Amino acid sequence: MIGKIREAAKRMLDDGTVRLFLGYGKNGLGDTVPVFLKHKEDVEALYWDETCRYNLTRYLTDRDVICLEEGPVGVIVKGCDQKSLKVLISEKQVERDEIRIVGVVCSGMKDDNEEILSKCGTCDSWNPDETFCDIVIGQTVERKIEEDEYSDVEEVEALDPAQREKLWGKYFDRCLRCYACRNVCPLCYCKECILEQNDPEWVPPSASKENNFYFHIIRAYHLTGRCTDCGECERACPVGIPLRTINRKMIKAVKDGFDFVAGKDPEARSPLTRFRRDDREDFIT
Amino acid sequence: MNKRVLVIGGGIGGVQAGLDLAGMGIKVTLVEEKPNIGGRMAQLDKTFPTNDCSTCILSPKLLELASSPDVDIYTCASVEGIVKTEDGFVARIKKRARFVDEKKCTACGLCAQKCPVKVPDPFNKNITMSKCIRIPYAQAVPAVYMIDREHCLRLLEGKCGVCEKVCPAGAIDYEQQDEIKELSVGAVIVATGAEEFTPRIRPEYGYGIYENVVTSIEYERFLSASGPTNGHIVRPSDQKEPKRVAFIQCVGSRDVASGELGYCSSFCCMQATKDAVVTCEHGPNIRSTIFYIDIRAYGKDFDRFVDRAKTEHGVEYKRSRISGIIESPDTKNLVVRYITPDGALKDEEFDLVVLSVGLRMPDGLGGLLEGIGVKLDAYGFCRSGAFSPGDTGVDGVYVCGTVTGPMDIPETVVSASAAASLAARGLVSPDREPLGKAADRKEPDTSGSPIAVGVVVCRCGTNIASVVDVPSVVEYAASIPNVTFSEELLYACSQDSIRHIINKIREHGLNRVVVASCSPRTHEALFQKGLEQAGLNKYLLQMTNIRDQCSWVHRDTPDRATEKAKELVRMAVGKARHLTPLHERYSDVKKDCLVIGGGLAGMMAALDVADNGFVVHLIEQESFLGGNLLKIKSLLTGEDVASAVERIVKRVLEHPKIELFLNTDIAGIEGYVGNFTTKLLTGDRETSVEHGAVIVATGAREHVTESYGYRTDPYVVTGREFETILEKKNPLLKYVKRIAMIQCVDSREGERNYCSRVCCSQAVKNILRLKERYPEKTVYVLYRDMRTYGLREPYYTAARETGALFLRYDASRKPVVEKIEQGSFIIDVFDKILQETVRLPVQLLVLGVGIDPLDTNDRVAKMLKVPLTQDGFFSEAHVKLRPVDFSTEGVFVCGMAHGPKHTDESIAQALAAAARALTILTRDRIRSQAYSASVDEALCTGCGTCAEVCAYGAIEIDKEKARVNELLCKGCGTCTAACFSGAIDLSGFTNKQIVKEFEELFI
Amino acid sequence: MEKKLKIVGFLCNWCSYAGADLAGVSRFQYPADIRVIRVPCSGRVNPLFILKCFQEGADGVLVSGCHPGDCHYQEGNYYTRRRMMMLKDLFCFFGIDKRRFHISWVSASEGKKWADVVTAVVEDVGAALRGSEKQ
Amino acid sequence: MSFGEKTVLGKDELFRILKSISEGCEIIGPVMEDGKPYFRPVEGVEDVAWDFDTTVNGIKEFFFPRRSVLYEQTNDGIRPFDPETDKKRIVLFSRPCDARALTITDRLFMGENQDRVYGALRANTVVVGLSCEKAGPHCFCLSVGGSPFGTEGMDVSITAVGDDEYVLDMVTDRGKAFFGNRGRKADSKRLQEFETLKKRAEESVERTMRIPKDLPSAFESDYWKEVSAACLKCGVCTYLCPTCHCFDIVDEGFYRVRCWDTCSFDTFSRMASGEDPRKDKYMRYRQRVYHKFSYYKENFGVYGCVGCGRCTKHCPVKTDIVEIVSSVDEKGMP
Amino acid sequence: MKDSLVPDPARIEDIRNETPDVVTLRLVFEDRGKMETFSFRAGQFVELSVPKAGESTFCIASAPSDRGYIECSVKKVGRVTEAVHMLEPGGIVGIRGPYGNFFPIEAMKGGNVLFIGGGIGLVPLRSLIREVLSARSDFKRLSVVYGARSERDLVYKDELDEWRTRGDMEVVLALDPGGEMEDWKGEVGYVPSVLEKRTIETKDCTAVTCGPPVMIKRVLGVLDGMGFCSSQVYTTLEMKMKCGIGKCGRCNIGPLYVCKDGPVFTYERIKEFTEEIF
Repeated sequence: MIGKIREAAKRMLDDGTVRLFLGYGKNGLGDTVPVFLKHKEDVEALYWDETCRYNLTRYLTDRDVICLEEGPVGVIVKGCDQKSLKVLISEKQVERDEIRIVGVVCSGMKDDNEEILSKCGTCDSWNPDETFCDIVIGQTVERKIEEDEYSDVEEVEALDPAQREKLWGKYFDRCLRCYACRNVCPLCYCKECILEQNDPEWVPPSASKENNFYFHIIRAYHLTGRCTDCGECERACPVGIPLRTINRKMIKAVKDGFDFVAGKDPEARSPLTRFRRDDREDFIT
Repeated sequence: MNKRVLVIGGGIGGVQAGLDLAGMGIKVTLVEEKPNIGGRMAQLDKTFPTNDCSTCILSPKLLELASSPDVDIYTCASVEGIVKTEDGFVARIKKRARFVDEKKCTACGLCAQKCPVKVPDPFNKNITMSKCIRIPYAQAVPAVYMIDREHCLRLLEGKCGVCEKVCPAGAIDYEQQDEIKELSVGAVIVATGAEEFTPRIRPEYGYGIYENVVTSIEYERFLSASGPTNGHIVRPSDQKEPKRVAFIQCVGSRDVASGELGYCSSFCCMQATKDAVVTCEHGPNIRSTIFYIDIRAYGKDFDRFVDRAKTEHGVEYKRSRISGIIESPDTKNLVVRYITPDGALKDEEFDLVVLSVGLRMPDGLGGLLEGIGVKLDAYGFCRSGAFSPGDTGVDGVYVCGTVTGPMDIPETVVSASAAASLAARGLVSPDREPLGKAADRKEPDTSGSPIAVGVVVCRCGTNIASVVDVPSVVEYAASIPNVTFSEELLYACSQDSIRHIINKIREHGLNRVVVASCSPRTHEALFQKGLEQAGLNKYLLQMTNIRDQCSWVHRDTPDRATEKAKELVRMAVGKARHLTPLHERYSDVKKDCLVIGGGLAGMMAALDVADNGFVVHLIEQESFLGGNLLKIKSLLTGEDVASAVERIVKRVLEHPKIELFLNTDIAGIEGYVGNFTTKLLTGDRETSVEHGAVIVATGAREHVTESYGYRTDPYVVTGREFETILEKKNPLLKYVKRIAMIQCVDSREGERNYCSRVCCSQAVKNILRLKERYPEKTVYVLYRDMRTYGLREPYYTAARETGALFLRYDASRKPVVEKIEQGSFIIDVFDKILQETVRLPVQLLVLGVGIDPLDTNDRVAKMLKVPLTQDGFFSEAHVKLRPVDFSTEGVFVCGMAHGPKHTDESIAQALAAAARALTILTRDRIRSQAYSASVDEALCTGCGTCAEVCAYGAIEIDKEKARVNELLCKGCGTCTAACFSGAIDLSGFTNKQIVKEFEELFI
Repeated sequence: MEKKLKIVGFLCNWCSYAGADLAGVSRFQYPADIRVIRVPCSGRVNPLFILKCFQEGADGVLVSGCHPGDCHYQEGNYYTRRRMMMLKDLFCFFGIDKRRFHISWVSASEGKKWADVVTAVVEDVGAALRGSEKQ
Repeated sequence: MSFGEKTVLGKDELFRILKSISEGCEIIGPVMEDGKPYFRPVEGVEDVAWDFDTTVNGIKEFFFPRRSVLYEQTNDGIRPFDPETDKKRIVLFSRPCDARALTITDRLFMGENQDRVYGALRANTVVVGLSCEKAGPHCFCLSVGGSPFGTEGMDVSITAVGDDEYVLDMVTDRGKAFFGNRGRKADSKRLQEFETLKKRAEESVERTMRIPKDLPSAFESDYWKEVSAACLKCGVCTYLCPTCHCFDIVDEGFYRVRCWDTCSFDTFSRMASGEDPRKDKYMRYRQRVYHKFSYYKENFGVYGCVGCGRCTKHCPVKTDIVEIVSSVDEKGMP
Repeated sequence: MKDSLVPDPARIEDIRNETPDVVTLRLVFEDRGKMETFSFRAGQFVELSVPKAGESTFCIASAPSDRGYIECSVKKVGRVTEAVHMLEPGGIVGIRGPYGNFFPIEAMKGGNVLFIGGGIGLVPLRSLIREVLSARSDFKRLSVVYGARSERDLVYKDELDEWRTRGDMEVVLALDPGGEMEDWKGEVGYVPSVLEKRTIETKDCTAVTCGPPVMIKRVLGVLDGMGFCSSQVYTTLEMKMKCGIGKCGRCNIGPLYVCKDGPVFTYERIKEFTEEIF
């Protein structure tokens, strides 16, 4: 696998198909890190294993690192990352022909305790979409997909409002407002986040439980109908806030309310930019 | 051709005609006998059926007219004579001296304060005293004082001269003389109006004898917050609040006995209902009773208004004939003696009696009109033919308003617009020179000045001030940071107030203005204009609504209403601080007009626009023109319909400016005022037309009933079918001896709780035609109220005289028809007079079924983005003063699409809609609104979310940035709420402005 | 109502604001706890406004627009409906009392309905606050 | 601070003592939350974990809170908010690196223009440290002047010496005053054992940071662009860092609030005019490194780093400051 | 204990509009004693705060010799400054300070002083100029080169006139190309270019400059070219600051804290960190 990835990267960098290649490498501690390769000689730095959890599509909109206008960029995507990429394309942040997509078949990523990530269990796209990627590396995996029951979401929904407020209060009290969740999110590509604007200031920057409530509502709302549950936010959170549960709440709401799942179609826009005349009305006073 | 039009009369009719003409770029001279324009409407308290404040809705129009550069207003003036010339007329205008220089007077009121001579105040119907130098009322336009020459000591005796001494403006001029001016004009519109009947000639009502008997117009003044009692209802004899108020209807109207006033005055039923409701609102203990013959609630939503008066306000309606009113000398209470429908004589005591007086033509007008060949009818009205409303028979002279017969405000406005369109012929053309645009005003740059907010708190007479503690709001406003000036005004919308505000803006260097008064929806434009005149950008105004949404709805908690008003003011200031000057954009006007519907209204509108020289695209779904009219044979007034229709259709077909699309549907309408593109579908062929305005004349249809066995029995027919039977001399008539006409079938109840307006007249017409030929036949008319309003009343009288039997029934006890066999029925109906059920054997049932809106209205409404009423008819922008406009600019309505109406009314409306459309088509460019989305490119990621939600296609993504086409942007702001980055914002309603507005609430 | 509430109402200009005006014209009485912000269309109501209101201390928020199909701007209220549906869902999920946030459709002809809506909202918000005080 | 002052206690006894001296105090100590150790205010000594890996947070936030209201701006003027210092506080089981970090931030906050909030919280808090028996995989305290057995910043140091026994070291007079004379005097055997453990602990520190002698020379090197490429510009490293002290002062309504801020953020040094002297990611990353390893040393004589390794451990993309700083000489010099 | 982060309330005695987006506030501490003991040197700054908006850094625009009040000139650029622009006379603001170092006026004595300012950058120079003028005889030749985008963007117009007409100093005013109206009598050109065209005696001359970063950068270059030694040239730098007392960690340029070690620097001192300044 890794050989093929290196080979693909090398070829692209060599023939000038891409001027930069985004992949996974290792740091001195042996931890997996994102790497940005400019020369074909560097491809030995590429690695592939079940710790390649990062969603590299996040860097496609990182204006400090990549300027897509300057030439095509190669990127390794897993099936799940590919969904983010489709949203990025639908939202005109990435043009399909500005990138070369190296899809890599994934058989589930593992956390630091060597356990398969929960998102991978219900993942329906271990095999990247061949029609979407430029190359797909790896043997197609056949497996039974576990039905996503949203049990995490339902567990919270089963609580009464006061318990829910207490539960989230506990987590948001912990939140440092380090913005790792936002900054790691491939869909948080705004040039200046609304949270950083101070005139008007939508949420004070200080980390208090109350302020953090509003911060997390805004984060979740802005991802509504867009989030593909790549889980990066939860992974990045240093204080263990179950951010995926929040995102998945909205994914479920969007699925139930608008019969929409984000990340399937690079043409599809968020359901909040669409409507049906007979949308639900039961919440209207 | 002389391009000036003379409008005689400055009531709402004259004002509307003047506005429309000016809107078409035609110069107007308006002559008004009184010292102010506004006419009778200015004296009214509220208007039915919405209870809008009369002054509030009228004032903006008056100001608009007065500030139009194309309009000269002569007040205190009269037209002494008109002479026809080769290209128009020459009018001799007498301008009576005011003895006050109009240009100098600032209406400060010092003169009246110091004037020693007290005289009865004519504006308040002489109820109160005024001074010899006076202004009719606070909001009067023009706001100029006048000396009453009949009482002035200086003028009469050379003494006094106080006013001259105190006038700071040096405006008093005792030497002023009456002037005669000769004016050449191209056309004349007569809008002189009628006057109210003087009940003195009916002594049995005791008017002028008993103190506590007043006329309806006097009563309006009592109700008015700006009236003699500041809106407190008191009776004249003891200034105490009456507990029982009686309204006597038809005083001077429908009065065959007195000879001349055999007609109905049209509006009094509703006026009394409104006054009764307002009376009840004044106090929980006041009871209102209306004595009436028929309740003529024939207009849009009138029946619902009457229902509400009964059920919500407890207004009592007593059908009766009044035999007399007697005063109890000690209490000055009044005993109304009346005869009930069953013939009983009853007495009932009241504290106050209001006589609903009708309209009559004043003497003396005839001379002027007849001088140029205009014929008047027996009542002195200048009646036009049913197919030519507004026409006087003399080319170039047109009439509108109550001078043509009694009518209410919207009909007056319609007739005025119609007259304007007639008068405009030959004076406008699609390719005329652009009219002199008002020179682009240089606004001073206030961007560097510190924020200086002026706060004006309106008392609205007592409308606000009786609930909200206005002085404390003013005081509070002064304490808000950046407020450098605050004050209260009695009526912020009056012309003197506007001028006052302008002065204060200049004096205090204000650069933001907050007006706490009524709804910005109705008054924003007025105050904006004031700001403009003061040299400020008009978007530096922020209004807040402390009346409709505060004082009126928190009557019982004045403290909290006051607190709310303060917070609303603070919020408004919060937003005002962040207002920035905005500027409108311009777009070219496409000169064609689209008329939807080839019925009578559509054809007439099309002809009128085309006659004025503009191309019309006339769309009709059917393969023929004429609509409902094809099924009508003759009119109540006798005109032959068939020949008239033939004439009209021929004209349409032959008109070079009319492009006719038969068998054509509208597939879609895009664009905006001045700039529409409509896709037409004729069979499979799709065409598209571009146009600047749209007139909706889609019409309506006869109701299809399932009541009384209609459709199952050939002897059950509708009124319209009966008309054909009569016309065709159907053999059926030979067999039928006894005919029953049942009115209000399926109408005025349940879902169809509206009056179809035409059915009573249709019944009367059918009776007259029937009896003409078959006087022997028995006719029963089972009715709820006979609504032969206005000049239709004499026909009703005539129908009664034919021997037809009129039996009234209640909605709760409808006639019950028993079918014996085909062509034989027994009707059980409760006779109110006999107080028992009578059985009527008849052979033919004629049903007054009324009119339904079209099912397709909904589709058309959606395409045009215009609303429908609850009944499904098109809903105009304002029931009183914008009767053919929609809120959506550039779209107009006429005919039965708007609601049921008679032929002449449809035509008048068609002409009115044409006139309104012409006010757009005659312009070369129109201004679009200033509120528009704009993009902060530094923040924009080009994601296109905004473009996705824009309904107008106004946003496109160009080079990774969103770009807004300001001409397409309607300023809804949906994009701004969709943007995650806060990159797109809406001027006038920016994120920051809105946040700053509500933030003030939490300080 | 013993406790004075601060409820912010975002009303579209064409329907709900007009409806609120009509309530005034018709003199339908309702509690004085609402403060209205006029916006062109309910579609203008940035969900952030609602959050900001709560954050600043609003007891309740009401967003009111034209009935579906009646939007003066064709479809602004349809987007509003979706946005507010999601936002309200999110509030619920986080345990924020949903009685503090209301969405209504009030047309220009529904003066009575406006008065009823405000009365109901004031009631609901009051109940929500009493509930949280108890806790 | 001499050998002679060390005493020895059994675990139960130590627990009892801790329990009794913390009576009436606010207790801050390590607890497990959702499987991870954090320093949190706790109800009682019994809630505190005795054996725990490097906590997610340090003890910084109890002296330099994430958010503190400085004062309220009322119509009548300015009403300063006092930190709640009426209650004594005790921090239990601070690791040496975290305690040492206090001595580093003390230099900034307690020097000229002493910080009122920090000063007050520092004054009312006794820090009881717990030596590290074994370093974690990310630790490199020895490279920056610390030690797993260090006592800097502590008032009392506790070291487990096996057999459920603990060596107590009264580091400061305050610690002594607070604890009193407790336990048996440590005998030489125990002291020797202590030294052995200390050596073993120090040897367990696997990582070494080689801090370049002349960091300023590398300032304009492209190296910073390369090493910061993957950085997410989030605040994980700085917010979890025991020595990072940057803050913002903002108004929340009428409250003036001091809250954490970090040089990683886009807005950190951006001025209202839009000018930003450190507008690119690499500049801010470089600022972080230089602040810690050059400027702080220059200004305060110590590195702004205690080698706890949290920044590497918790970095969502595993940016390793040890590697980056250590490689400057090799890769980063112009 | 007095909290360094808690300001002293000061009342706005007067507000003057300098340009469409610059106002000058005259401030007097509410506490009289504070006013009397408040002393500062030209070049120092204060932290000025407005309730509900926040705190920002402003150079003191008045001179130490102006007793009984201090003045700050504020350009509208963001939330705090907009709030400042909304203030009215009588309003209360918070003041902390004075902070930072100052222009070494003593060292300038006996020599020539060249002031080079751009836009709002004249503010700290004004303080210094007023101070210098209050002891005019201690200095030799005084020259001011000051430029702005357009005539209306020149701050302290009245004072500029006064300086120009007093006869013992040279004042050169320049407008950016395109910003001049027909009746403009001064120079047209960007400040560095205008400066470059002049002949200036560098001996015994101290040059002091403040303005937008790009202007400062070019002016420093021009002065260099003219033969000024980098220790003869002073500039005062703007950086985002929060605390003003060297703690919040954002205003450093290299190891130097602009708030503590600056804002006044010799060119010599900051030379190596120019990447972080301009």
